[in-house]
Amino acid sequence: MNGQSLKQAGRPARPAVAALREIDPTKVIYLALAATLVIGWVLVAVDGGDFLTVETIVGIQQRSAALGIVAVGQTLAILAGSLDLSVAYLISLCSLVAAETMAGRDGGIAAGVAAVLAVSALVGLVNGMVITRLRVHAFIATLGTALIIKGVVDHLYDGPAGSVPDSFQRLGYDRIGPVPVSALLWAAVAAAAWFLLRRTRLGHRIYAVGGDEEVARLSGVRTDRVVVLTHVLCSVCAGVAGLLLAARLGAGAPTVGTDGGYDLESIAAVVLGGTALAGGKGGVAGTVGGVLLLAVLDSVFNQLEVNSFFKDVVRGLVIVIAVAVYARRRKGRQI
Amino acid sequence: MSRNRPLVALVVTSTIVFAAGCTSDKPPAATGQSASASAAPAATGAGTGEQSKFFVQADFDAQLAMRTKTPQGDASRPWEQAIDPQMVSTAKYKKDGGVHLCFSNAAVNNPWRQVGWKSMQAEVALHKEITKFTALDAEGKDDKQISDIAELQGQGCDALIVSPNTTATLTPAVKAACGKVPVIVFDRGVDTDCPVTFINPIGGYAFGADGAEFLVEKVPAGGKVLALRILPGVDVLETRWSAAKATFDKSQVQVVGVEFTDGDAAKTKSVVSDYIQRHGKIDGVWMDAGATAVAAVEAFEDAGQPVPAMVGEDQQDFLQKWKDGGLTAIAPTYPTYQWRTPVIAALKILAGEEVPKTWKLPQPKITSDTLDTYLRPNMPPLHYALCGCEEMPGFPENWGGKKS
Amino acid sequence: MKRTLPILVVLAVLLAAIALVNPFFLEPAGFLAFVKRAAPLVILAAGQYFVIVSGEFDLSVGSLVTVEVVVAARLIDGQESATWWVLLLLIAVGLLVGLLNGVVTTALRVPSFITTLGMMLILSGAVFLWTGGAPRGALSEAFRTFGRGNLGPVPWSVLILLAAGAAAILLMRSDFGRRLVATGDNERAAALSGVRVARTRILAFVLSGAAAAITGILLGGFAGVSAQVGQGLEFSAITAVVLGGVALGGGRGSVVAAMAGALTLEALFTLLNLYGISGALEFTVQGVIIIAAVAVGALRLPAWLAKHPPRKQGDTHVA
Amino acid sequence: MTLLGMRGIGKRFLGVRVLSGVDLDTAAGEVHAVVGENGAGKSTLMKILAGVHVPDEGTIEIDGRPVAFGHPLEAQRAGVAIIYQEFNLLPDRSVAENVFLGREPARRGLVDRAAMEAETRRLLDELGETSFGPRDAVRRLSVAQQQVVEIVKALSVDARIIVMDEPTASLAEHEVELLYTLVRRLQRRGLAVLYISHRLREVFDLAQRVTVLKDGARVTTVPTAEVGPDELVRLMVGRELRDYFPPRAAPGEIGEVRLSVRGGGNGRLRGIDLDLRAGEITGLAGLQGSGRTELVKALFGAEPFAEGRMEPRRPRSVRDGVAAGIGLVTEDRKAEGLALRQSVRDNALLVARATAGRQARGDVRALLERVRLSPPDPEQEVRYLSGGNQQKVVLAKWMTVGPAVLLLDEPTRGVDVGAKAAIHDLMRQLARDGTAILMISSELPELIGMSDRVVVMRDGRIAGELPAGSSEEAIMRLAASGEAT
Repeated sequence: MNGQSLKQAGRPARPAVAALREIDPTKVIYLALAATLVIGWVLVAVDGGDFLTVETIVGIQQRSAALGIVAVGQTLAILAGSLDLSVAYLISLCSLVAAETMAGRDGGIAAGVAAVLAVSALVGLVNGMVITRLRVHAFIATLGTALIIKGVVDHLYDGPAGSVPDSFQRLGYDRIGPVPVSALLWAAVAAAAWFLLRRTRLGHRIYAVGGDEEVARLSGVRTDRVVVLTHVLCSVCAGVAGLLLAARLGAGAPTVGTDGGYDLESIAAVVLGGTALAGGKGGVAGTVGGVLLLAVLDSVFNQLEVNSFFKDVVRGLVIVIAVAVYARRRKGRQI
Repeated sequence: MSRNRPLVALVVTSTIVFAAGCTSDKPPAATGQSASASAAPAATGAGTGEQSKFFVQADFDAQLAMRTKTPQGDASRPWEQAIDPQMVSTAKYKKDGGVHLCFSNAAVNNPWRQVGWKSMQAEVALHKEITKFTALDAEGKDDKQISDIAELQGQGCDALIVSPNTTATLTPAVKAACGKVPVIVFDRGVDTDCPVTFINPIGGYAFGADGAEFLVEKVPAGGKVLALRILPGVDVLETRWSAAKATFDKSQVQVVGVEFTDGDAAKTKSVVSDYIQRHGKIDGVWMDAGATAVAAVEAFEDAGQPVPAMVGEDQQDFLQKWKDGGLTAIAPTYPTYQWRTPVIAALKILAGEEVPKTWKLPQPKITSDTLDTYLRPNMPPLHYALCGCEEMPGFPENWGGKKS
Repeated sequence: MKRTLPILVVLAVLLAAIALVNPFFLEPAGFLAFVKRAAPLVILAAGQYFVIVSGEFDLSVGSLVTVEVVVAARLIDGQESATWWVLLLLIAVGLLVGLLNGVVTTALRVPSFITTLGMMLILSGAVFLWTGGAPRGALSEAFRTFGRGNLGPVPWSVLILLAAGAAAILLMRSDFGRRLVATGDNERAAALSGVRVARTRILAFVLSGAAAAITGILLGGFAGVSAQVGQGLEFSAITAVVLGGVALGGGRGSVVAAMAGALTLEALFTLLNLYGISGALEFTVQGVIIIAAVAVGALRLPAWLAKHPPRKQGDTHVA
Repeated sequence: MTLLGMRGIGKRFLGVRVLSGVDLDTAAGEVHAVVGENGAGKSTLMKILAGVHVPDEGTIEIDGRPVAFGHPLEAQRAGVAIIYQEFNLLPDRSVAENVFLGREPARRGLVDRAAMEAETRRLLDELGETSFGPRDAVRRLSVAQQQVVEIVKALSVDARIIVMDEPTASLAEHEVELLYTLVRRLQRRGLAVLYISHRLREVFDLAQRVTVLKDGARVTTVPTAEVGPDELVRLMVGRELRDYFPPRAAPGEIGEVRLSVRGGGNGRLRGIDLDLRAGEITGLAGLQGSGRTELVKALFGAEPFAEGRMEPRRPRSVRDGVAAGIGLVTEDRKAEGLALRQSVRDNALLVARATAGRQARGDVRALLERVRLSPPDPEQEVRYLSGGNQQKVVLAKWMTVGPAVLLLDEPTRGVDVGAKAAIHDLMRQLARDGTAILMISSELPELIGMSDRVVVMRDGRIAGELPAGSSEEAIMRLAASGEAT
């Protein structure tokens, strides 16, 4: 699936025709998003409904906030040439840690947030260490971590536990006009990640490591450090999502992460946003678009009361088709 | 391996610290529904492990008592019956003209919910006065159901039916909705009494006890019982097991194992075969849901052993097996006909008729005597017999059955 | 062979540990029961191996297995007569899905991780769209024999496993096998040597699809109709293959090791069950062991890593 | 004064000694060549200097102060920069981002793109490079341009010691000239340049001193003024290598036409007329980008002709080409020639297995002996072989199907002197056995020494043809200006 970019490096520039065919995935995804909105609006109107009500707009944002935050983290991991399958269980864990620590006390909020950040960062550290020090493929490493967390959570919890104070629930329910606080939180996280990738050294190095780890290493980048840091950030994003969900649910839930399918869906959203699964290419802007697209689709289906099985079929098609479109850029590489 | 120990240790310990450490100052669980977590205390009882945090003696006693009470109403329409109802006035919700009924569904991701969902749609179709029926499927996601409920409030529903995905976590959303429309909750409950009525059958304790008592009666003293559970951490299932456990602990039977099957038939069969191998003979099998009952039965057949006393559920494939194999069995039920009741309740409420605050539906169990009345060979294997849908238009095709 | 050895050792140890607790395991009947149980996963892993060694992933096998069983139940609907053509149809479905995965991945250049992830969603959605949410119909006795019945003392599934295993080994010894590995190792070099890279990869996916079909047939036979029979199998299969020392990213590892990996995984489940580790903590142990096993595999050549630091196919990359 | 001093450097991999007791020192403003056969330890020595490997024994001193590098970063900080043979650039990032990778200039912790690009621009100007800018994506650059980026990268560290590992390996003649001027400019700036090359001409053109390594040990260090090429070769291989090239084909040995093109053309090529004859080695010369590689790929069917006639047939795909009895030894062994993690046997049989089906296997070991693979162990993984041996495996790969026409693109690039001779003999042997051979080489002495005639390309056309033994100048003139003598 990759290793090609590396070989490209030594080869002369490709003919201009290929250059013309290049597509900027970020543009594509936002075009697709716009198109979906229009089509959705029409379909719902035909169905006799009203698509763009405040409720639906808020709904779209509410539904996408948690996934959005996870996906931003996942973007970092994937850009660095890694990926994280443990986010779903980590989210469950974090929602519980938050709710348990707060235990309904306003005073507990600070402690709860701190605890979540600590736990998630720790898990990210473990992921990163296993991948870099023990040289375990990220797929297996994070799958293993996922199982470990699952076991611990299932062992300790028999269902929703703990509770977050009403003041904290506002994070999940309040909104400024049509914009929920949760959406703002997502926006903040995304902006931070964008800034990180664009303006900081770590950001540049994440692209480098994802583009070609060996090149980065020989250029003096401490690649292992970058990978570990990236995983910490990715896990912390999952932690934040866990906090958000705890606020939404008013309690911690041992299955909220997996029910949400945040692991594979976040990866799907990232790739849908045009980030190359092999790493080194793409960015947060695309991911945000990808998440929104999925959310809008969801919302349209909701309005039309399409059953969930049909939704899955469409989701699957959308993801594959989108990536197929992006893949046209890599044309001319094959022999 | 050794290289990883520290890592795991980190994760595990940190979790335990955060979990246990923080629950210590949390007040003990108040109601039966709210859960509090803590590191597991030491095992007790006859191989049945520690009692679940969900176990609430009062509810347990109440449910067991309910089983013997005669429900009010037409016995031929159990979904309209109620066990000692405390009626509440709904005059303030009275409304004329067409009804826009809304439903926030937790999921349709298993056969039980499929059967129920179809029954509910059929029920809606029965009532001309329902001009619009809007249903959103949360696909088993708490977060989605919360926004679904919020979204429905914007669609001018006259009444909102909620089948919560989980208990504690949906309470805030339901509370919010109560302010705007009359809310009817069924199947799982929520930690608030703001809904006009909460509809469900007697409940998990009764379900669990029905099966356990049957085994205690059929299995000779000292006999070996294997308990199969789907998965930990689901309140409904927890109550079933905790009731069974309470029953077993009082009895002479020996519970040789409590295993989780993830509702996976293959795993169930493997687990049961392992136990047959290890113990030579198993005298009874209890399970908290019937999905894998047939697989368990087959494990005995394949091992060339007589099928012992079995607890199943009202799924066709099990009833069929029961009939064909002349098993010693019982099928406690968690009737899917409860999906009809909320629609009826909603219409009552909007008509200003009073309804029970907590609407307890009867929860029959299928025994060898009643087996034939429930067994319907023309229905799909995972159809639930107590759908109360036999008389409805579109039966059996809409429920996946064949005309016969 | 030298790459196959470690996993065989681990397997032997686990089997010994099982036998220790459960002597019946040593009797033919006991052992056969174990193999019978493991057969579906082993076959699935063999299929997954072809895809992984060619440098790709197949995440769709889990839902494909579910599809196979649900489709079988609805089409057979209890009539013995329907068994045989349905069996053929099921295999065809498996081949077709594999073909689709392969074509989309090679012709449209969609990373197989995404192709098969999409396929996973599409399949699970489509099949229940078709049956209206829950499985209907029933399997015939003839159908169930393959997963459940015995030929004399030997379970059918064990015989099928032996056949499939032998076929897989021969296939990897054949020209196709060598071309497949070469493709996974260096696509360009293979192509410039006249290997039809795309066709080779497609064939790998087709084999994986076929394996999923057989797995479905065996599982359906073993345990009957269920809506979630295939759940999570894709991860088990990939884990098994990797446990066998096959590198994600392609180009190295043997099919024997992959199948041994699957047996090891199954033995692990059995063992955890026997030692009665709490239902939940089982996963934790599993996770640790998987990471550990793969880590040990990777740690065998630190000096080598120093000499040739991992390139793109290196361990920290998704191939 | 000595800028760099390496003393008694020793290194083992998997217990195998690759370096022992190597001394090397160089002064500011010196170009110091390091030569030796592949496997002599040149690259390992340089990687130790660059902090990629940690030596088991020995010390490194810079300005007389002892240093120890655990990571390339530390070497950089100490002023050591290395330009690897296979470029270390990220195709999808801009020139500036590549130049400052790992050392991004920052203001208040934030990357200062403006400064980054300005500085890159400055360095490019300094090297008189205007054909591309700091913001261009490296993917778009030609090989030569990419090398300039590598050099800028090295300069940007203010390196005082620059290691160049086979810098001309992928350059055309005129680009080599550019490189020369660059190196001399660096030298004037008072940098020390460690120059690794197989091409002795460059060593004598550029270096003041040369250190010869053999089997991981230093043979000697001498001023280039005091040795001659033959002497140097003897020091490297430890034997006289008179008669560098095998004898050309006698007129009688050249047989009928095995492949002929008339008016062949595609996106990159126009009006190609070419005949390849049995028993003849045809040299293909031309500047980088003149279309040499494109031509062989077109003949082979990898990037087929869109127009023109071709006998026996015009291949539309690689398989067509192979079926038509054509074989191609590609320019980039590692990327296009071999499945590195497979065994010698699997690589040698790859073509046969891909195209010929069951027959055409033969005895692998015999084949390996025929190509003089040493040791001829079929089970060895090819990535552990030296460049020379790897190239021999690539040749073996094609010999299994006995092609009528064999196209060789830079067959001896990065191959040590000993293996080079072996490959040359093998080529001539194949020709004698009736194979028609077309050989691309940027190394004119080799091209002239091997070819029975030289075809010169320019701008995707065939500029002309020169007889055996033509002068380098004649070839260059034709290649550069299209004028024949």
